[in-house]
Amino acid sequence: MENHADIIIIGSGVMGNAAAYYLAKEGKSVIVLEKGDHIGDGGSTRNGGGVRQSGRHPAELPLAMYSVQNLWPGLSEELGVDVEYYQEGNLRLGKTKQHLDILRGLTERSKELGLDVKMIDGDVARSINPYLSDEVIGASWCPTDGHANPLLVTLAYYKKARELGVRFITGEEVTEIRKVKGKAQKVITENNIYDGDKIILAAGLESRKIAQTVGVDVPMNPVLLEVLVTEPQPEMFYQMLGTAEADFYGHQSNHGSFVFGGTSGLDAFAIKDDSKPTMSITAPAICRGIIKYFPNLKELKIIRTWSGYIDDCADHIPVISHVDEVPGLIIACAFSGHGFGISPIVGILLSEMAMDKETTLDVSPFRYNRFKAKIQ
Amino acid sequence: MGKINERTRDLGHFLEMADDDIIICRCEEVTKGEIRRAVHEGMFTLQEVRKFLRTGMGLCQGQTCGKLVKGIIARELNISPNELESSTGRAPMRPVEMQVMANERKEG
Amino acid sequence: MKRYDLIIVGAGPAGLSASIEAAKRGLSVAIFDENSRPGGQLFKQVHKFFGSKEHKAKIRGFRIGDELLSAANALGVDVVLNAIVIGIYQNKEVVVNIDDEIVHYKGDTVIVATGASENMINFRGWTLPGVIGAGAAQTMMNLHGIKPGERVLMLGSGNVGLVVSYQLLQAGCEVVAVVDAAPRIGGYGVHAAKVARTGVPFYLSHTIIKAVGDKYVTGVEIGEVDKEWKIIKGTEKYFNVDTICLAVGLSPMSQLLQMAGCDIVEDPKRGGTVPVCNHYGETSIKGIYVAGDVSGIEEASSAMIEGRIAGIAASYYLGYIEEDELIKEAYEQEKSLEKLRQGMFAPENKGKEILKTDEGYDVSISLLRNGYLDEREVDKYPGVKRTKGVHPVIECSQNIPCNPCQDSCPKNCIKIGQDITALPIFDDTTTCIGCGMCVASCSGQAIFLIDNDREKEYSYVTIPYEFLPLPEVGSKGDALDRSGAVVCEAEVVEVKSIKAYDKTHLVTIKIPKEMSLSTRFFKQLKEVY
Amino acid sequence: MRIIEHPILGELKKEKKVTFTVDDKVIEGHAGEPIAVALRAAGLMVHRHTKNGSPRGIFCAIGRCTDCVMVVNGKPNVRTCVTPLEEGMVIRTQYGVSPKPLT
Repeated sequence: MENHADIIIIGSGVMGNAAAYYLAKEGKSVIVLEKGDHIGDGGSTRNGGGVRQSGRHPAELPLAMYSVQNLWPGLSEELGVDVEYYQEGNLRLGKTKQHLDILRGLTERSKELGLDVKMIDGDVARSINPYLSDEVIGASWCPTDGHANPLLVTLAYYKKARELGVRFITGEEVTEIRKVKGKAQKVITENNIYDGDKIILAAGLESRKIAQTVGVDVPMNPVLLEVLVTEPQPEMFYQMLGTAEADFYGHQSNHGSFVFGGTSGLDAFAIKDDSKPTMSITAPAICRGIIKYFPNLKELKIIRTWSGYIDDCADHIPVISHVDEVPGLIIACAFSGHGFGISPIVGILLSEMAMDKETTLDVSPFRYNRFKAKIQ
Repeated sequence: MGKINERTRDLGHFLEMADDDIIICRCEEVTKGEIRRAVHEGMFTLQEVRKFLRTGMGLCQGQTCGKLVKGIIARELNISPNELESSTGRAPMRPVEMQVMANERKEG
Repeated sequence: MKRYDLIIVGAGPAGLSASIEAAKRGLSVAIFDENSRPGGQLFKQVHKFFGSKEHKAKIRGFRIGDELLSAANALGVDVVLNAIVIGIYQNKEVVVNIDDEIVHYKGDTVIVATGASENMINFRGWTLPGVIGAGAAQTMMNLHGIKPGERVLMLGSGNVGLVVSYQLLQAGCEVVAVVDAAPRIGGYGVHAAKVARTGVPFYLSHTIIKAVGDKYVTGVEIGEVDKEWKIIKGTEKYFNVDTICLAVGLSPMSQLLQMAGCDIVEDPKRGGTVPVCNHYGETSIKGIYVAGDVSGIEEASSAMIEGRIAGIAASYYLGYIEEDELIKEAYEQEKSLEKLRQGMFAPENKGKEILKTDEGYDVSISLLRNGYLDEREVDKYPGVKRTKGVHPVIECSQNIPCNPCQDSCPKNCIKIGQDITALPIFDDTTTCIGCGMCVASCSGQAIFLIDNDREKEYSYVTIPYEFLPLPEVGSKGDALDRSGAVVCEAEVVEVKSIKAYDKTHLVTIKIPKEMSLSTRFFKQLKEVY
Repeated sequence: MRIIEHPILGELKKEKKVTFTVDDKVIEGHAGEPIAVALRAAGLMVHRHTKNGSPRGIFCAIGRCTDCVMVVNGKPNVRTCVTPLEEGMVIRTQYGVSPKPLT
């Protein structure tokens, strides 16, 4: 089979798959190369599924708001798979005065940028979610936030892109990008050489190693995050939940299970290996966190826990960027654990960049060369 | 890891079968037909089918249907089930109540 | 965090055996088991084990469980029950759910002996109440004293299907049929024969078409399959049953090892997804071992030896024994394991069609298709000889690792030799005293005593009998042949139940002489089983 | 359904008899035995109906498959095959993940 395409995408996560879909929709030929045996086996299908605008970095907020306003509501229909998108709001909860200060700060910042988000007191929070404990004294409330099923979104983009003729190859580890006459063109794997007019590097943490083969570095670190899922329950609430302390977050999914992510505080120091191990202290910590806010959930049984690495960027916002010295290469990585909610718009932006079109939104805050020493 | 798998290869037309309505995953009530169709839609591994259809994600943690699902995927892809990787083992091995998980024994 | 030299997951035959070997050598050992009773599957196994003395042959499974447990307790092993290991984390941290707590432990070594889980098979109606696993039937009958149903169809003719069918009969259930899609019976012929002679029909090359019932099972339809496993039209058969029992194989329960990060392979010969391990059971992670079914499906007898080997290997790893001891002692165990892995049922022969015994005798096609030997072919096996006076008739026709009949005979009438899978030979130059020890000791219940010379017109046939109520001396009933068909009337002349027989009662019936070659079972006139 | 005397195991020891309710029926069983065993002895086959309405009962009997779950003392998804019976337990047939409404 011919190993040439208009665009070669490295990585079959939600970003790569979304970009592949939007490109194929425009009639471009696309090859997606995935190192793993499975489509979307990284953070794309391991995250908690938040589709959130509140609490975002100001640079990211326009992407989140655009996705929520224009893309998420029609995504199931567009992809032909119910991706379980619920727009029932986001409650970020606080139990102490310090919590409320944090929440207030986040809220003010987002409000200024035009997001509909406000502070509410404990009783109002309980009127929105009657299962909250009395310990909750306040919350931030963003009614247009929500959640979706990340497994389905990632695979739905894949399925639809594949239907449109995108060639996906798993088990194909990219070792190198090589320039030809000053332009990124060849993508080299252990067994093959692919070439494309444009190359999108969207391989999460792996992107760092690959980008280095053309002399570009993205400062990011792996950070282990864990998620757990409970047995199904009758429908209780569909808001997305978070806390000021960020000790857990999650929601009830449409089949009834609760999906909660969280941290032990030591995750950044997890012993890292390829098997993405969970830590023995994390699930207990998450559970203690949840029970304080939702005592009613204490009898729920946990069915599974899992973990994934986020590609945590030095400044905690992504790189979505052309590379000046390597024309033809587009990097999309370092989403720092909050990429899922903006994946539809990132897919579109990447497709536009690869087609040399003007982008729907400004991507300049996400330049690859923004990282500078503290003291200049 | 590292086995090249072309996802665009032709599996032929999806033909309905008389037993497509039989439930395979008892917990999540996923049928044989749904699994076969998912394979035709590109879900070539146990993990992808699991994520796409929720097979093996129920209360029994996939202990009942794992081998059955594997067999169906393999037949649809015309490969041996031994070529398919089983699902990963994940804690907790049995469902555990949140209040129990939260209650770690204090070191004495 | 509490630390042990060795943490074992699973208190079945492998886990308990491992704990004994390790504790003997000075290791501090804890075993965690999710069940409220230790012993794993042993306590559900009411039949006598195969093998030889060193493998605890002719002892019933549940008694072996008791023996192992008291040995482990005596050595100070912490056997913790109702303790669910929820995960093995990095650095050999074993996290256990005990009561309403989560407890973190570390082991300098860990042996995973989690056993197997049952395979399932799907057919229309398989989710109906009344369709159960064979393990479920065993658990209900032998642990909780309840019949899973009154009328049962068994799917699967491997050893589990055959043993559980027999146990169902013992519990007082009716087994309407044993069905298997394969063209030949998968388990030991002797296990099949003891089911067949009670009148249970075998349907090979048959499978279940559907379970029938609205809210629960009220019947089952089966049909014959062709070479492509498709139902042949017109071969459908219907049975009224309330229970369909599935015994379609076991899979190693290796999830904990996957989680621990051990290398895993798909190996159909070992039963599925199994850890990579060396001959000591050590996995790709140093200090983590496996033993028993989790590393490959075999019998409980093999699991015990694998457990011992892993226990010895862990002792060496932690410096409690020297290398020469490891080599010597593990070698002894490996030799013993090798003995069990011989013969036509050896793991390496899985799936192979074997039509001759090691000695060159034809394997009985009737046994493989119908579950019993054809009367006309019985004579060819070396355990069957026609001699004067009382003598054993040993209808053992397959190379099964087993020799209690040889050991039990006080007169050395039965010879097997060193290779325990060899067919037993009845030495007709010796004199049988009719003590019946061989009859009771044969785990396959394949030995009968026949005396054609006590009376002119009649023969006395002694059969092993493990049902209740016991027939009374003087009572009359039906003599049944190997297929369970009535051949003539029989009178009970003796019922022997000594302790050494261990609940295998010896019932001697008197039948017309010409029926002595056919009669292999007795049915009391009133409905008993 | 109970095996009074087993040819190999003899008489199985059971704890004292207790009564409990299943939906609107009062049933007897032995304390400490799995709930599912007492239900089987009483001839009750259907433990729950799935969200699609399909009836389910005992399948693995060792706490793995979770087909036999019921609502026990108000808690749904309780594995009746491994949960010991206690005097006065209130057990309800489970529909989806909720109890059957009492008539």
